[in-house]
Amino acid sequence: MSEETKSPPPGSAGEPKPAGRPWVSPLVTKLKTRYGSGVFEASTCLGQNCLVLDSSITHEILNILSEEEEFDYCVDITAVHYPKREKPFDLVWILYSFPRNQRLRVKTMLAEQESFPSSIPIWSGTNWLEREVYDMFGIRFDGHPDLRRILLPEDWKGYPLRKDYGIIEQDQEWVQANLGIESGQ
Amino acid sequence: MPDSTPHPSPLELSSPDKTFLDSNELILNMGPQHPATHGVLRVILKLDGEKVLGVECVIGYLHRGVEKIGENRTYAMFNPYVDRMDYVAAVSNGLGYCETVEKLLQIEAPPRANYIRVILTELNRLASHMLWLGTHALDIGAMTPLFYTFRDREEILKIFEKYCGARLTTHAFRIGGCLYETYDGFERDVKKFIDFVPPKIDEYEELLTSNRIWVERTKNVGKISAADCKALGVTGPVLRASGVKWDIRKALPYAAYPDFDFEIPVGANGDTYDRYLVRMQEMRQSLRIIRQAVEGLPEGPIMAKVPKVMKPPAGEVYHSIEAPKGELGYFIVSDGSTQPYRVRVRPPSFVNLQALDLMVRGQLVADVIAVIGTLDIVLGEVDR
Amino acid sequence: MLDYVTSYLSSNTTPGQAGNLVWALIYILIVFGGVSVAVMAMNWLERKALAHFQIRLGPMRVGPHGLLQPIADAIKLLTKEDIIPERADRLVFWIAPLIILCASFAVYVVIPFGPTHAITDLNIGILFMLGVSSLSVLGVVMAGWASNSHYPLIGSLRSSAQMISYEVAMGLAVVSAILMTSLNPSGTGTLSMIGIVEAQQRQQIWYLFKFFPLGFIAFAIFAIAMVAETNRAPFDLPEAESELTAGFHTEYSGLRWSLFMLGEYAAMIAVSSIAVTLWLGGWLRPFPNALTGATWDLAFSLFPGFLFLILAAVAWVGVIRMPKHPYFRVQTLGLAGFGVVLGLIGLVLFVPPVRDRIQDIFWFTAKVAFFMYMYIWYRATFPRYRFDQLMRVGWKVLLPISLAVLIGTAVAGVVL
Amino acid sequence: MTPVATPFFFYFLAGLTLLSAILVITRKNAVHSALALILGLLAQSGLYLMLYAPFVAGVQIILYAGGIMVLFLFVIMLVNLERSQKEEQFNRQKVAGTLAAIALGGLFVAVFIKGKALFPASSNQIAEGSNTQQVGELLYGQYMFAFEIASLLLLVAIIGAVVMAKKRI
Repeated sequence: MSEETKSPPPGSAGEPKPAGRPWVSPLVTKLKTRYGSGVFEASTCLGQNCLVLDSSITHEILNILSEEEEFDYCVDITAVHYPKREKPFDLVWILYSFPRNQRLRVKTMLAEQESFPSSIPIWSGTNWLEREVYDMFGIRFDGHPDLRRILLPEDWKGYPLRKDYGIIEQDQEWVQANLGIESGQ
Repeated sequence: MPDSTPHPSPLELSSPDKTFLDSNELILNMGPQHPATHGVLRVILKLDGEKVLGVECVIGYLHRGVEKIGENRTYAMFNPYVDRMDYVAAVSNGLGYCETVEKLLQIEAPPRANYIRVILTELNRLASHMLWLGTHALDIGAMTPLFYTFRDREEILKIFEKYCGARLTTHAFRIGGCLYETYDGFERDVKKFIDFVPPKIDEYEELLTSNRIWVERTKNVGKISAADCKALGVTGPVLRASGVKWDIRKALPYAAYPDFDFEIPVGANGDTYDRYLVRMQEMRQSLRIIRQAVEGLPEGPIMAKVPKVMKPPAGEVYHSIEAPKGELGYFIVSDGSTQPYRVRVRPPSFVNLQALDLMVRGQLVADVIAVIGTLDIVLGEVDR
Repeated sequence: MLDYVTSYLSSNTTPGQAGNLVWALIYILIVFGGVSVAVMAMNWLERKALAHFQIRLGPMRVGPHGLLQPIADAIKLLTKEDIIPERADRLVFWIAPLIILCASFAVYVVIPFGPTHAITDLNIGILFMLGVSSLSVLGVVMAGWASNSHYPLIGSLRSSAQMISYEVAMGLAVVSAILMTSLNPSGTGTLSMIGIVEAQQRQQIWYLFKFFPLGFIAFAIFAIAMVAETNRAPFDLPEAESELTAGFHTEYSGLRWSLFMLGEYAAMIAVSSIAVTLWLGGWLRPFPNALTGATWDLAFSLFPGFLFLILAAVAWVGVIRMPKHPYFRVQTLGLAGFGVVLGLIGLVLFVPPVRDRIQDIFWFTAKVAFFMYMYIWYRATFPRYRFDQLMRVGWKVLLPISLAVLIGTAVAGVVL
Repeated sequence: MTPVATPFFFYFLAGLTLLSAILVITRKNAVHSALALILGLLAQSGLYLMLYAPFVAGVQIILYAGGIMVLFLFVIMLVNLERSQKEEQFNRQKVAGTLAAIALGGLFVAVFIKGKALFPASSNQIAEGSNTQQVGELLYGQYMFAFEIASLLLLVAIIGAVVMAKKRI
């Protein structure tokens, strides 16, 4: 617990602070002894466990979670954009363990243009989920075999789920060129 | 770890003419307008004769930016939007969203509201499965079950219409409970329906379950192992047909499900036929749940105390329910304002569709159709 | 000239054999007109019967109970824009539907609707029918190739493989029936369509029941193979709509498309006629051996008239049940008129000379209609086979059984 | 039945056969060639009919036009036509071709000059009705051995095709 108080997660300005309690479990203790200050936070909020990790060790920890701690099902990968923060992206994994019947949320923070190792080797189902994160936020995943846009057209410009992308904004050039709508709206 | 090797993109889309009729390889573009892709799914098949070497799904034709809309609406205003994702199981979508926001607000719906929610959600599961059965059978070439299932689904839609005025995108629930009290004769209608449906399900099974052609078309088609299901994140009846006895209604219960006694049907082989049987069994189990719920429907309020202006405390929450297609999850981040900071929907169809490539490799073109049908995808949910 | 025309009336054979061109032409017009009408009726019946299988009503708007729907559809198809894909092979694209149409209509030349009611009788009649109907596969292949599109190409590859495969089992089943015609003192069989029915008449048995169950198995094989030959459910893979949108005729529209449909339905009627001729005694009335004698002959010859009267009664019940509202007046009048026409036909059928001439045609048509109904029934009930399963059924199930039946028939013919 | 307009039908069918034969070798598109070949085969079967050989005519239609040519088309559609058109063909044997054509032409001229004397006179006298039986009796009686040898040859061809096509039996 001492590390947590010593080194708060960098650049937490603008981020909503969850009102959670610290999460105490053998898993957390194990991770903390192994990685020390890389584990920024382990909390339980509204009955849900959450780990906040340093981006450099997250991939390794995901590997451990999958192989040693039986988190054999990656429910979802998503991201949250906090434009005012120094590291503006939260990358979130929601994991589930069939043997333990337990959910776990893993978060890490990424800077603009920072890429992250793909988790396809760990859970092959993360392929499309990572593509969607790339599509919507522009976060790149290293080692992804097929990192293309998935929901939006391939030559679309901009990443719609970033906070600086307005609700009625769209790639007007694309709309004009491909849909033949003059106004681009 | 089970088979978790990354599978590369099956097709080199950049040079489609390179492979055309070359060494018997053929690229077949199926969709986005195609009778059997259940909407606007585009599947690019790489074929060797009739054998499938790989498929690539092109999705997004129905993308409406639901998650972006969610960030620009208040919590209550966003509620009707979620119905438009999986439009054949709109009630389940609404339930998932309402429960997630309730969790964030730390309120709980009263018991009567929970019972009504269970009844309507299970009715919706029946409706969704009926629609699946009809279209799946039509894809495999049996026309008639489609009309039978639509006839019986109509009865469910009538109950919805009487309850909330809408048939498809119902917006049946509100954050904190239900807006509408049950109408006069609701219990009678539901009871009549659950007495009326079992013989109809027998009728479908009579047409299909032991039909030789049906069995030959579905047995050992689109097989997927339990390990592959878990690695790919496939949930719902597809996972259960592979032998994993996992249902969120039992594993992480929500609403009033702990009160009811029901079983999780599981399959053994993980093939299309097992998925068919699992869904047929699920329909019967749903009827069982509805019967218990409607017989034990408690009296009391149907709405919890919810502030007029909803400002959940800052925080984040992930909550998921067992939608007819699988795990439907909502991840909502609140910054303490009236609008969600981020809404993420974890759509079961989107993740399940990913398994298509694995399931149809080495099979025939006709099996692709069968497998798309058996995955039970709704493109509104895949594309959001 | 008049003598030439009337001379045929006293002859006792088909116009083709009598060499009477005028009557042959008249017969050709009657048969082809009749087949076209039958196709339209079949179109209406299929939609109506299929609808009732599926708790729907089917066409109800055009004419009473949608009776005029096929005509409305025909007009619509004829006036539609004729589209030829840009990169299609125009000549082949143009010829393909004609080939299918010609192939499926040409077989009617030898179909015997009665002992003398056929355009002609060839001594290789059944061979001619199988040969010409096998030509329609050419049309399918050409249509698929000429469209220059993937779905039609795959559809036509499938259908050519399917039709060639099922022709084998079909041919063997036919041979086993032909073997039965040689069971006479002289020991010579016949390939002539009329000759086959006459052989059944002489032997006083439909070949369906000959050497039971051998004849029945051969018939069953033929009945399965003919569904596959005509690309109908559950063997409708070439046009499996859920996989290949419409198979080989995906790119066709309007008139050309309707030619495909016309050819398909005409082929269905044609193969059913083969089955009726070979196994169900052609124009012979039911129970030719058990219920003999002049009384029974008279009773059966009154049957067609009564059937039409019953149909007229059904139409009149419909008239009574029509809502009494000015909006329905035209429909009610139409249905009443239809009933009157049916009733008049029924009455005409009681007149002795007509009665004697028409009853062969009636029994033949009734048996064919049974097959047509079966086609619709299959379509409502069965899912579609997959391609490899279809091939397996054709080569590994039907072919060995039909070979065994052929050998069994030969042995039975020698021993019994 | 008395034949009607025999010369007309003969010249019509013969002309059709020749025309389609020419089309077969002149068309660039292999599918068009195949279609012309089918037309030629059909015209030939018409000629057989005129020779009172309806069984042969029927078999010609079933086997050649309906069966074999469909397989031809099948194969033509599957192979890569664009490429095969560009590739060098090995039929540039002008000398051999000319010699063969001259020999065949000489044969035809000889037949034309000698006329009917070359052929047995009996072939015209088979009655229409018994034609099929006669073919059967000849095939399974006098020419039994040749018939069986031919079917053995076909069996060899089938096995060879299977061995060549299948990588693993």
